[in-house]
Amino acid sequence: QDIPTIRVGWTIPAEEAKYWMMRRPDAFPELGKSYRIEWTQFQGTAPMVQAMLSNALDCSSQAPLSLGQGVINGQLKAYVIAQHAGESPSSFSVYWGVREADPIKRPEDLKGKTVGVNVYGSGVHGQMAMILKNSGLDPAKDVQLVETGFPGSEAALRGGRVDAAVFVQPFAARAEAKGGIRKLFSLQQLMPNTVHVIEVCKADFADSHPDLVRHYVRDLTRAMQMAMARREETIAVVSEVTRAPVEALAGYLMTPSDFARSADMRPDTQAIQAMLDQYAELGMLSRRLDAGTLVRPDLMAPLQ
Amino acid sequence: MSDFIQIQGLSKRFEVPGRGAHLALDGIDMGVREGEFVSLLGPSGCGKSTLLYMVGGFVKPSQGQILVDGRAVQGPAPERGPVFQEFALFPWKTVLHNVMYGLRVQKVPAAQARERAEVLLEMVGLSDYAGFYPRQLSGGMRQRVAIARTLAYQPRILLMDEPFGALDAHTRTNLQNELLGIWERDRKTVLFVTHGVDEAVYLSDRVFVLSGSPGRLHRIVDIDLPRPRIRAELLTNLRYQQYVLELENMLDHARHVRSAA
Amino acid sequence: MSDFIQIQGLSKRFEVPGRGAHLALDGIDMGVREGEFVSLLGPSGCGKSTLLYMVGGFVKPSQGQILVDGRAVQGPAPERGPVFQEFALFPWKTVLHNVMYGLRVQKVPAAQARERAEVLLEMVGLSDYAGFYPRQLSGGMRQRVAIARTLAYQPRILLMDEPFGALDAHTRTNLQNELLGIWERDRKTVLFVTHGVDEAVYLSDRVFVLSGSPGRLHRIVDIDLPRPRIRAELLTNLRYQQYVLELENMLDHARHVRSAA
Amino acid sequence: MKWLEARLAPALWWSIASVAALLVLWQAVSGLGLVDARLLPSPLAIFAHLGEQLGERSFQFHIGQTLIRLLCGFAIALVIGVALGVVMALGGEAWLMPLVRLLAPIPKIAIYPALVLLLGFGHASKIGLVVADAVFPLILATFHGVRAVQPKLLWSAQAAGAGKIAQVLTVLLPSAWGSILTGCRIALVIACINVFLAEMISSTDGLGHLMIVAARSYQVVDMFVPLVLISLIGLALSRGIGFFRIG
Amino acid sequence: MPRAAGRILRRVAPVLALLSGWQLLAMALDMEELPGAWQALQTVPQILSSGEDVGSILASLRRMAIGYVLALLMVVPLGLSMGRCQRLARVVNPLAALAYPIPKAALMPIIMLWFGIGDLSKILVIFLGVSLPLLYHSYQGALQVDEKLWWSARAMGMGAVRGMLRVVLPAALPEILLGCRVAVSMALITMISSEMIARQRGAGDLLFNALDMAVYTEVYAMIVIIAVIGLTLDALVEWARRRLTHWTDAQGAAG
Ligand SMILES: Nc1ncnc2c1ncn2[C@@H]1O[C@H](COP(=O)(O)OP(=O)(O)OP(=O)(O)O)[C@@H](O)[C@H]1O
Ligand SMILES: Nc1ncnc2c1ncn2[C@@H]1O[C@H](COP(=O)(O)OP(=O)(O)OP(=O)(O)O)[C@@H](O)[C@H]1O
Ligand SMILES: [Mg+2]
Ligand SMILES: [Mg+2]
Repeated sequence: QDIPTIRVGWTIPAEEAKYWMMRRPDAFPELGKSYRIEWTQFQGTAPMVQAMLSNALDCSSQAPLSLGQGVINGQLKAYVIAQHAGESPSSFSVYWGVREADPIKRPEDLKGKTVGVNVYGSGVHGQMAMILKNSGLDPAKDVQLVETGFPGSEAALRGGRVDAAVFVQPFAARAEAKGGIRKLFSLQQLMPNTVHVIEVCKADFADSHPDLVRHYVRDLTRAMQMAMARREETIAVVSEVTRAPVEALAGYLMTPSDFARSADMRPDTQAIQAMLDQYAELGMLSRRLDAGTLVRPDLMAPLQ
Repeated sequence: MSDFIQIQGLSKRFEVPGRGAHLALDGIDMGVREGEFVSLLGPSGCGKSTLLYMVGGFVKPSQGQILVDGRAVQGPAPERGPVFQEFALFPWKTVLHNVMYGLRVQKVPAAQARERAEVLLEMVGLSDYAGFYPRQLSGGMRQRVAIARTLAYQPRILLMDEPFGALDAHTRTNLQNELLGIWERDRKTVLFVTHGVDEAVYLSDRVFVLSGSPGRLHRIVDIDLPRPRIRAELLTNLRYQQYVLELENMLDHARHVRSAA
Repeated sequence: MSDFIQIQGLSKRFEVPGRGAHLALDGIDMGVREGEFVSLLGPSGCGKSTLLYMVGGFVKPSQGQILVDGRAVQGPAPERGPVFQEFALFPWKTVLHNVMYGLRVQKVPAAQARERAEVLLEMVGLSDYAGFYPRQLSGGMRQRVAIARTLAYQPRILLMDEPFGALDAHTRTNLQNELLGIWERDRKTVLFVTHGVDEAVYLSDRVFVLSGSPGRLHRIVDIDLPRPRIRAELLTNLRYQQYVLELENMLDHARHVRSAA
Repeated sequence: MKWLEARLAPALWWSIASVAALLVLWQAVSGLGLVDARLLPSPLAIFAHLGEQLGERSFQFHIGQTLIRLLCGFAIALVIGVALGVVMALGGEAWLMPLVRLLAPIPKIAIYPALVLLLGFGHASKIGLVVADAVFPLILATFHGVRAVQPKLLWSAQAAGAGKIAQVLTVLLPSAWGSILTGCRIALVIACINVFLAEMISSTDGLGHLMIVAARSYQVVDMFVPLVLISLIGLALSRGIGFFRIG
Repeated sequence: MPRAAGRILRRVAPVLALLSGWQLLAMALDMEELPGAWQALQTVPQILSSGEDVGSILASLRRMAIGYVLALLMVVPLGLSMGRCQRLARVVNPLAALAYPIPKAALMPIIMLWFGIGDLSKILVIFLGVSLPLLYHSYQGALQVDEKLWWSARAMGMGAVRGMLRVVLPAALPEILLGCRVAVSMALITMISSEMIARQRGAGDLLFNALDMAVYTEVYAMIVIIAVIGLTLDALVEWARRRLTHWTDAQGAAG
């Protein structure tokens, strides 16, 4: 009866492997038998770092920025064990859109304008700032920032509350279907392989329960393979978890207009390093961080 | 001459949850002339207060009606000023402001209202307590404030419910005399509830005796004593004593009616 | 024999916010013997209620102390039962349950408590109103419930604050007689505040007269009338009349003291 | 002045004592290392940092933004709540009560996106959120307070010739005052929480924003400074309300 | 019978008016963020027919009920004691004034530290939200108790504790029940918002997920469901009030 348990935090969206494990546990022979997972959903990645710090969670999804801040400011010790979603030259890339009719053509044209971000100080906010900086603007002074959240972006843009707004799936697909919005720039402009969601486990937990973590990594990879192989079922699973209607998901999920996923879930440590460096340059991280210290190779996907 | 206050076939029935209706007053017919001083006497619980509330327009009759100066009473009006048995002072106002209240409501300038209130407080012997709050007063003091509060805005009709009940003899006599003085000067119409038979005789033109359970009009006694009345003289006046005796017997009888009902 | 209730150098000072201290009672020394019936007379606001509250243990004296049966009063106790000027009935309880309450608190079985409460309600003439709530009663009825409630749990000392003030003459006489009957049977000690000089003389062994502002003990009068006293007989009794006159004069004088102070 | 002192003095000392006790306890807990300083820093550290920041212009600006939203929201809720409560008690119950019952338990956070689109990202939407939540305790407290008025007090006023409005101002409100103040205390707390939440969810200024930014980068002390501040603001305002007690 | 029909009509009319007002507003604004009443109501059966969703809502309600009852049992006595004991009030008041304005969502990390991320922290948050009106209203209720009622009880030999229970409690009951009424809406609101940051199977989770995914018809359907739950609980409190405080003298201003 005393099955070892991992306490895992998750968020929405873009964690299909986890949704599979939650919703189709029977597809995983070990899960629930030799180990168990206690799932808790969170709003955003930052609370999950705090939950790990207060030892309420063992593993959770993170973004490179939130992980980096947790490590630097919170003295979190953790290993990146897998990567859920990122970008590739052929995938969807997070972008800023403007109204079709507006005379804003290049990032420089945003000078003096109001720009929406999902969350102030988030990773994509950082990358946007980098792009603005590269275009010769001072991201802190030349634009007026407003927090719209991803779901509220489209309405804020169309309603004239902001001049440029950030788009991710599924909201991008929805907005594009309606038309009237033009892509201004995307993160591809900064780097081709931005990492969005990674899986992280606390180091002390992983060091004392390496086998457990390996189980978890293996099942995650298995889940990702199933998710990529059986798209119809994946859409059903995602719809169950996120409550988004199947029709809406079918339009983009696991297609080229979605984020990039790799079947082996191998973390792109170089991209992570690049992002950490950008954040350090912007001052969002107080110092540089070596991504190499954030992995333990024998606990990282893909495992044999 | 038709009566100033006409009470016609007045009944009051209270709904007592779980016990059906409770008939408090039953078919009261009476008239009060303008400028008349009328007392109501009757056993405890016979409906005197209820009757006063209905004349005041605070409580709706179950049956019958009340006309004041020919018009039906629809609700409270400043022409009919009540002094309640429970005083009902505004606890958040000082004594002075309680007394000023009616005048301020009627848009009398503050200075003038204050002046008048001070005169009345002097009259009821509470000048020293103008700044006190009601809860800092004794029972009798509260009663006096309530009297002053009503007198302040000079209603044409006074509805007084045992206004001197909580006072010592001396203060009571003083206030009785003050009340008579005011009445004689302004010729107010007064409906006065009391348990003191001597008080009723001393003050009134007529005394209405009620019997209880349910309250009915038992008898009316004309008090045919010359005015102005001097208390000390009255005490040795035979007619006065006769009235007192007569009313006491009548009240005894009224109680019998009650037990018989 | 030392007194049952000893009041020594008792003063009460109220803090009136914004007006400094208000001296309500000043240096009261008095003793009451066990089983004695004592009345307090005095002008309105002289501190009679306050004195009673302190004997009851509800209010702490500013100075001095009160001993009952040799022990200092620390707080309320069921041996000292109050009847408040404002009745203070529990509004959420019916008349019957108000009266039963003290007994139930003292763990008397319900059936027995109910029986006793019914006897007392009969005595105060409210048997028909057992199921009413206080707000459905007239002023006099409430007062009678309050009396019954305190008598029900048979305190050794009764502290009664104008308990018959709101009653008509007949009911009052009845209750006076009932009270005397109880007192003669159980030999309770009674501290009785009243404004009725005749009532005080009729009921008491001794009358304490207070003068006001601040309240001081003015005089003590022994009422040397034989017991049991029959009201009808007393009225024609010369000694009785003399006492009444004497006390009335004394009260007048006490008021003078007041104005002089 | 005497009156003022009398009102302040004893209560103030007890307040100070109890708050001090709390701080000492907290300091002891964190000083003795009973909790992780990364999660709960010591009050000394927080207050030192707070003192430092209070002098900074930008920090004052954030406090100002929060205070404006808080006070405007509370004031609007107070006026609307008391007015509706009175109307409800004076005969509007049949119409208003069902609406209050329906609307009160709705988590207003959920309609915040709609509020933002209606009122914009500035002060208005946040004030709107505050009002939407804080108004209900005030309506109910006023309503019940007014309903519990002793009938004879009202009768006394009516007999003195007080019109409807005078009755409301001179009898109903004063006698419901205790209840209304209680409603104010609750509404005030709700206002504090909602301002903070709104600033956490979507804002680029205000204490809630400072706290969420700090929280995202695990600057624990920075995170606690706004929290301590909002709680001090709550305390100050609540004492302010207590001051308006009658008698 | 026609009378009963009229009464029902009068109860329903304001609700219908509200719904039509909402519908009209939504039509006038035509924003996705604010669907009409009709669309929202259409989505309600969909939620209620899913066993899982109903289970989530019940899980939330269970947490709420626990928090509510705990607050009732612990905070009302505290509030009443504060009303009777100035000292206690002076000690507790500032602490309460300090503790309440802190948004619990922001404190989640600390709360997680002590109570984990499960039911316990959420129940605690609900408890705090509910205890706010309960504390202040029972305090206020006890403050207003007529001194002489208390004296009467003490003179009967009632101890302080029983006096609280048998005199202060009933005398303060109208005010406490008002607190209960406010607390019902606070309970629902905190029940939902306690699930905002650390989510768990529950009504708030349904609502915030829908919000995150911008499925606004579902958001508003959840709002409707919560409002109906609120209405039901409020009716329960109102029923209790009628039963428990029929003795009050508060026909009051209605006349
Ligand atoms: N709200 C009420 N509900 C039910 N019965 C009531 C109500 N108010 C008064 N009564 C009843 O009406 C009757 C008359 O009451 P009222 O107060 O008029 O008597 P009263 O003559 O003034 O007596 P008292 O001299 O004792 O003041 C009483 O039997 C009382 O029980
Ligand atoms: N809480 C209080 N604060 C300030 N003064 C008070 C307070 N209570 C009573 N007093 C004052 O104490 C004095 C005595 O009051 P008390 O009620 O004992 O008088 P009393 O003799 O019972 O009068 P009455 O016959 O009118 O009932 C009064 O002057 C009153 O103003
Ligand atoms: Mg009466
Ligand atoms: Mg007195």
